[in-house]
Amino acid sequence: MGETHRRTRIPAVTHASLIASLGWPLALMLALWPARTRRLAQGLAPLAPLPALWVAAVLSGDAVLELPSVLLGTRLGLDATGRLFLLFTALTWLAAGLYARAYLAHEARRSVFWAFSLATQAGNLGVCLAQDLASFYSFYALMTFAAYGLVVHTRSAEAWRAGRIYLVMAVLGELTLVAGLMMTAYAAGGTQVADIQVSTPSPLAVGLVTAGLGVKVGLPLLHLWLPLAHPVAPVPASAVLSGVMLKAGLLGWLRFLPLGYAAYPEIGATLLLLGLIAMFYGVAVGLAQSDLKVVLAYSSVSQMGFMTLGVGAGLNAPGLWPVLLPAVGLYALHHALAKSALFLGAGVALKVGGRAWVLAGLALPALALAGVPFTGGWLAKSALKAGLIALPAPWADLLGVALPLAALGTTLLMSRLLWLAHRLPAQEAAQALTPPWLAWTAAGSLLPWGFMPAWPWPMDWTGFTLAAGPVFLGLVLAFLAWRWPLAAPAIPPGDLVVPVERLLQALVRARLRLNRRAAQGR
Amino acid sequence: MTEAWLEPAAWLIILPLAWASVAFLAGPGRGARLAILALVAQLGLALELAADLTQRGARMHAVGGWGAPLGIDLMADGLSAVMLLLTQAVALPIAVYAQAYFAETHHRHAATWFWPLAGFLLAAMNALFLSADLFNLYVTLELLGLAAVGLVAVGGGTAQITAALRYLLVSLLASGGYLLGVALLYGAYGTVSMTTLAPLAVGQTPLAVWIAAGLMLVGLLAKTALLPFHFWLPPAHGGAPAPVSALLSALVVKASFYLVLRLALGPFAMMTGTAAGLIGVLGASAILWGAWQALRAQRLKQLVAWSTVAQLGYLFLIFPLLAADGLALQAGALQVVAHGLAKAALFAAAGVLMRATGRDTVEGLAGVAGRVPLTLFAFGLAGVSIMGLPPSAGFLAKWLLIDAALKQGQWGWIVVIIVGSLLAAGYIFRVLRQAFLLAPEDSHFQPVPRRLEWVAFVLAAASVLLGLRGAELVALLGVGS
Amino acid sequence: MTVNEMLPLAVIASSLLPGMVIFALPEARVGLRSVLNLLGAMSKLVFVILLLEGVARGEVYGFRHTVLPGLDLVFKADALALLFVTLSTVLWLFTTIYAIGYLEGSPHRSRFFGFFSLCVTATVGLAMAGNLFTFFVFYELLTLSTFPLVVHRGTPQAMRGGTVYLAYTLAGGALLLTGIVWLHGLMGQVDFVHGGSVAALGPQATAQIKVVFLLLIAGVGVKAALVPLHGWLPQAMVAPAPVSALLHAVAVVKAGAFGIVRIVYEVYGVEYAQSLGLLKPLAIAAAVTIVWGSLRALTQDDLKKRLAYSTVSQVSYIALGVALFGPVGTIGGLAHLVHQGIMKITLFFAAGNYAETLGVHKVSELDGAGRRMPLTSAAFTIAAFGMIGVAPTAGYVSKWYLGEGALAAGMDWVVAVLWTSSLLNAAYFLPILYRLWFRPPPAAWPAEHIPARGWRETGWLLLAPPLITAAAVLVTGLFAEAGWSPLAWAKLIAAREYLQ
Amino acid sequence: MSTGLLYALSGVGLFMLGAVGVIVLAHLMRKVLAFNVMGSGAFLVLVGLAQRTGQPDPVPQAMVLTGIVVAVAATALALGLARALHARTGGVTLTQGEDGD
Amino acid sequence: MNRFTRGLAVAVGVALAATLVAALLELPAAAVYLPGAVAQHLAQSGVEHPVTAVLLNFRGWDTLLEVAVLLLALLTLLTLRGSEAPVAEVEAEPLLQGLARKALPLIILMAGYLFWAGAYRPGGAFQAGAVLAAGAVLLHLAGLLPAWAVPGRLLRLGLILGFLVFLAVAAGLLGQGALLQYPPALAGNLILLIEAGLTLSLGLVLAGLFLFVTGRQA
Repeated sequence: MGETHRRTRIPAVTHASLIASLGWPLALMLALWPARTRRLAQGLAPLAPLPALWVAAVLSGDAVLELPSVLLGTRLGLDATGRLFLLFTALTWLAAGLYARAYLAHEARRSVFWAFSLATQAGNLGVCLAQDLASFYSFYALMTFAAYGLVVHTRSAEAWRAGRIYLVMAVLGELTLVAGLMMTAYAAGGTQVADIQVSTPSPLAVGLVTAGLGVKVGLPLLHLWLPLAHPVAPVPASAVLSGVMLKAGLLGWLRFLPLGYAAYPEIGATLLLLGLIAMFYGVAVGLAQSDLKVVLAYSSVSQMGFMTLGVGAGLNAPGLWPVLLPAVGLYALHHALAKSALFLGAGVALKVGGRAWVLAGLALPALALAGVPFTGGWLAKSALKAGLIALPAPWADLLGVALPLAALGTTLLMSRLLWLAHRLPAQEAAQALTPPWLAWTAAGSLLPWGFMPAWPWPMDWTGFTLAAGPVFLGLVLAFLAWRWPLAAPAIPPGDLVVPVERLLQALVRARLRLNRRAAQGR
Repeated sequence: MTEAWLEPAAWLIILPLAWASVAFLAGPGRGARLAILALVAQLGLALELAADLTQRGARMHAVGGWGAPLGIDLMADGLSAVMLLLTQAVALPIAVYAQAYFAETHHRHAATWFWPLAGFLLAAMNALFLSADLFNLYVTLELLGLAAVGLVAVGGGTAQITAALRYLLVSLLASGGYLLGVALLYGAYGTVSMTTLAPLAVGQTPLAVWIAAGLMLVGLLAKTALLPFHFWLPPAHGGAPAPVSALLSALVVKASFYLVLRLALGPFAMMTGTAAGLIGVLGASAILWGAWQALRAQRLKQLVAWSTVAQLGYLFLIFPLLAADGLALQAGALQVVAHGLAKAALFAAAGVLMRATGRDTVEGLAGVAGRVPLTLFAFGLAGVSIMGLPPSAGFLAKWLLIDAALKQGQWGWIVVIIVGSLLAAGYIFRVLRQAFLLAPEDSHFQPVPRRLEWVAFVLAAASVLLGLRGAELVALLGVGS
Repeated sequence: MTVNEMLPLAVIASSLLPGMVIFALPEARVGLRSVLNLLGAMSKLVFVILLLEGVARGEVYGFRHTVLPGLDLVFKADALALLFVTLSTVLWLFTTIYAIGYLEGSPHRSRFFGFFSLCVTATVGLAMAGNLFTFFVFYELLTLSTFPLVVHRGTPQAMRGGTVYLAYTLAGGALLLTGIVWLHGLMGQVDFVHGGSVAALGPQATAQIKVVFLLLIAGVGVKAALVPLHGWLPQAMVAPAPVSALLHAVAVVKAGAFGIVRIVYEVYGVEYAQSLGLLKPLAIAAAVTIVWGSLRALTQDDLKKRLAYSTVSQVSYIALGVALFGPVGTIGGLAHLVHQGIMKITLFFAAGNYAETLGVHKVSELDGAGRRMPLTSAAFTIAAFGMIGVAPTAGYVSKWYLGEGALAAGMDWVVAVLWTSSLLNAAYFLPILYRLWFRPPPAAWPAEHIPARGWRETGWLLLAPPLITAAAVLVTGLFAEAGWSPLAWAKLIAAREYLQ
Repeated sequence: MSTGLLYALSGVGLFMLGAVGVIVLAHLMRKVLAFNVMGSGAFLVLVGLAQRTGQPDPVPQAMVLTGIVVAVAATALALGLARALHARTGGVTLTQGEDGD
Repeated sequence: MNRFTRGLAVAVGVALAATLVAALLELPAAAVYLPGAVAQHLAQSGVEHPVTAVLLNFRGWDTLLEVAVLLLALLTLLTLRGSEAPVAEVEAEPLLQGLARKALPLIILMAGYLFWAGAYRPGGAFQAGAVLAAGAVLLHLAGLLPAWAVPGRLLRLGLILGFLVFLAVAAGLLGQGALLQYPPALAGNLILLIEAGLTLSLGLVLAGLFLFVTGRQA
């Protein structure tokens, strides 16, 4: 994961830069408050992730900031996965920030958006740096609650509804996470990540941590908030939401599950199953959507399924974890970059309409997502497949069949996306938006190459055909669907949440009626 | 006997008789000042007597020098010292209170005869606490009874006179019974001196002596207004002017209780032993009935009078618990002192409240807290002692009572004590709550002399602070009994 | 009278004497009264700091005064006492400042501040009590000094609230008295001793000891608002804001919880209580209260009533911490005693500000209050997140230790209780935050008494306390493991408690 | 059955008669008279029992003298109160305050 | 007093009387025999008549308090009198007045004798006072002596003098070692002094009991 010798070693500098990476966004947020410094803060806001970028890129591997008296003994530092996650998180936030400056040029409540986005950004970056569960949970909570501000920014009816569901599920997730972390910390006898990595907490603890973070990752049945929240948020926010914030949940798994140390076959199996379901479920419902951003949201659900597979495999067979970890990391990087590019592109498309150059720009990350050879996606998928193949009996061949099918599904979904983008009417010019988007798309497709676990050369042709075949087949099917459009059933975004919501509302109304009667009765 | 001159016991009786007579001669103005000065001296004498006793133990003073069976003895032991201290300690502030209370014009008439009557009352009490001769006790009881009736009638209204008459009749009946008892005892044993009687009345006693004991105890219970005979107390104590009610409730009823206790510890130990259960039950029902009536009383002084009936019930709870360890006796003594001080404070405060609001009903007190805060604070403090909440002396009494009941395994009394103090909280806070309400617009409050408020506060504070220092009192009680 | 004996008395006198003087002050002397109040608060703080520093060094502070032969009034300023004394002293200082601002121009202030000082005297006395008798004396003194504060407004509802408050607390006092005298009968003077002294009574008295435990806990449970006995707390919300802030969030309610701590640790001894199987029912009662309080809070529209029910639930965390046999649970319980105090007082200050400045009493009227009063709402938000137990706040730390304690004591179901109650906390606090920050303000506030002058949204006397206590919530949360934090002090207590 | 004992027994009878009279009779005047009868009964018992053994005993006689004076004082007081009550209410009984509690 | 309590009182009275009679019938002889002691100390008591000795010496303390009781009764009547009640003038009865004028000196003489005889045979201050009071009442009924209004200073002195003398003597004798401890030599004279004061005051007091009350109330 890149060499460390030329990094700077002076402790004072490392401490200062670690603190700056988190302090700078928060300082900017506070600077938004007084009227005098508001204009300056808004100007600087897009550059908030720079210190974090500096830390990710430049700081030495063993940089650590020990604060024993803070919270339950805080330890901020960089390890391999942390650096990777910090890198693509900071980059995505940077791109979204630049894009947002143009996007919000004439938005009245700009400072409110920037305040919430800076808070979320601080939380997100903090999550990557946290080396102990208390500070991890602090930043995780900051990110979650601040993101609510982004989700409800447009103040529309759907935004409030999405925000409400998001908050309810987020709180449930967090509390379950805390309970899980309690049990894990009890088993590990300490709150540091290092202790937890080598501990064997009870299956219940692992289950709770998985479920708690599963809400953020969007495991099936826990994903209900995702397709509602991402579309209603402003474009740069949804880019970040889908791109990096989901990865915070994943990072939580990597930190607080004893991956590569203890085997939890049942939980591993369920995760693998859930991953599979997510992959196909996301595609199926996504195809039935007509809104561009909802499709992208469902594509995120499906793509997160891939990473869940990786973690599930890790739990199932700890021996494979050294191979799987870089693969999952790479996949996370690729998905973050591709998905955020797609979202930013969708933003441009919504403004400019389905022009050819926009479709082309969108096609690049779409193909990467589908895993076309020589794209980031392909690298990530092949790395992941290499790990998954080594799984014990039932899973290996099941995945062997499932992964190509999934690639096919994604291709179909991406074509659906492009077709929808193509039909968009042109509304207004959006010159300011395109440069940051295009630059980001280009960077996004090149960066995974930098983190390739193993150089795929010399290519074994069987792997190549396995990767290219499904994509080709997908394009053919898309072409056929385009020619004879068949009526797809209209599933409302958020699918299962609608019945659950109706049930809850009925319950609350009953309670209030009971209350009123009790009040009159007294 | 060289320091016979300084014999505190003798002077404690002579002095009040003297200033009562001089007050009769001198009239209310100078009479009041003389009374207060004399009471200060009496308090000093009582303190000196108490100190003397703790060093040298109980002491006899044979009047006329003839000694027990023939002459009359004045005996001063721990119990009588405590009662003397209480009497002087309550009388002095109440005298100061009365001087200001009667200074008003429309009380002119009552003031002329208040001081001699009060003087004789206090003299009678001191004589009663010191006397060790049953017939002499009869005379002091009569002196006390008539003085109390006189004080009740000082108010002059029809209600007061009816109450005085009823009180007089009950008192005379009771004294009559007591006298017959003394006559039977004299007939049986040939002497009325308690010290000589005590050894005789032990063992196989004739039926006449049992009847005598019964008559005397019932007579004294009637004078202490225990439950079946309580009906005269509320109108008498409720109707009288504030300083009079204070003296009556705090001291007079305690004198006959003291006598019952003295007889129960002395000659009639066996008789009271058998009747202890009945007396206890009567006490318990007095607690509940008195408190229940107090909760329903409309007029403020009726409420406080009914509270006396209830609190006296506590005093009679100690009889079934009297045992060697003396816990019940200590509880009784502390309850007497605590109730004496607190009840005097309550009546003093009630007097101020009624004068401030111009009305005597509890409802009429709305909003008075703003006008006379010190009196409300005094009422509250005295209420704390009546309720038996810490840190008051009343609480120590309840603590010892419960402790004694626990040690003897008689659980029933504890329930009564607890319920009693909760009911007491009920009627005390009923008044406080009323006072804390916002004053209705039309209410106007007369100014009240500050001295009245300060007397109420001093008495209440004494009752509470005694709660922090009960050791001396208990030590004094232990002398000679 | 050595210095070690003088100091505890000085702490008590430093609020008793000003209180007495204030009682006698005529109503108009506002300046002098405020000076006296603040002087009392400051001097008490100084004495407490001296005590803290001394006890940390291992000094022993105590004072004994015989009331009756075999019955002493004992003061003992040990580590456990100082935890509660420091909390009430610090919060009394802020609440006094707040009350001076809050009661500007209202009648009967001499009476109010007099009883206010008496109440703190009772709380401090109760904390430093060295035996059950002294504890009971100040326990009842607390009831008496809080009643006039609850009924301060003099309105009929205030009276009803006061009566209910009295009925509960006096009944509780009666139970406690019976228990104490019973124990006194069994084993003479009951002094607070590390590891408890009841075990010495031997096996034949266990039946009685269990009944006495029930009586003691029920008596103290009234003030700690354990479920069946909590009815008075929501009713007592008729009191003015500073009263609800100090009394029903800190002094009175904590006195009950503190009583439970004293009884379990220093009368019965936690091992002995555990061996008698007394801790499990206490844990269950606390758990039921936690969930029940939160459930009731959900449907309350009156802001202070909702906070009251939340107090009912939060205080039982302390009882839960006590019932979790083992040092970690104790640390959690004791830390929560301080943390909950700071958080809850901030909420009440904020609620008082809304009522005093905008005339807002109901949750439904809180729309857009965040825009009109951003600083107060920020304080409210921090404290609300603390109550839910979100990470960097003090609430998270104490819930964390409670969870760990539960696991250490093998009572895993307690973690589920913590999960449910945190969820319910979120369920009744987040809607308030939603209304504060995300809803548009109404055309006109119900009764806007104090106009906003720039960033000073209300009187600075009303604004400063909530901000300081909100900052304290963050600081005690963030720097929980620091040497001087309440958590560290709780660890010191637990160490001493379990060492002996 | 010495004469003294006879006097004592008759004294008991008088006492009971007087005591019941005070309780039962309504008219105040009758009550006072009954009180005096009761007093005399008690004095008779006191002296009679002392006489049982032959020659008279001066101590009870002195006591009786004192008792008589006290009875006089009490009677005068009762009559004075009764007159005052009569002057104010015109009634000669304690009727209006009869409810007892 | 409803019928039930009336019946109850009678029943209890009768039952009590019966038990008392039974008790008295088998009452054993008294353990202590006081007359012997009285006789033995009679010499130092200062008077020959044992009853007076007991009354004024052995149990003099009772007598002192007893006078106070009388004073107390008077005081209470004074409070009831009300200072403003008018004094009613009494219509003259010529026949009765004549008889009264003749009887007065005899009454005073009789009182003097009774006072003096007290020391040797039954008599003494109380009997003499009673006779004097009777004389005063007779004069009032005859219309020669009006009812008394609020007592003036002199009358008050008269009323209280006897008691004060007795008190002063009692206190004075403290020097001898105890209250009322007459030195045997002076006992007789002191008792005489006390008796004299008492006769005067008791006469006035007993008269007052009647005369303060008789005036027609306003």
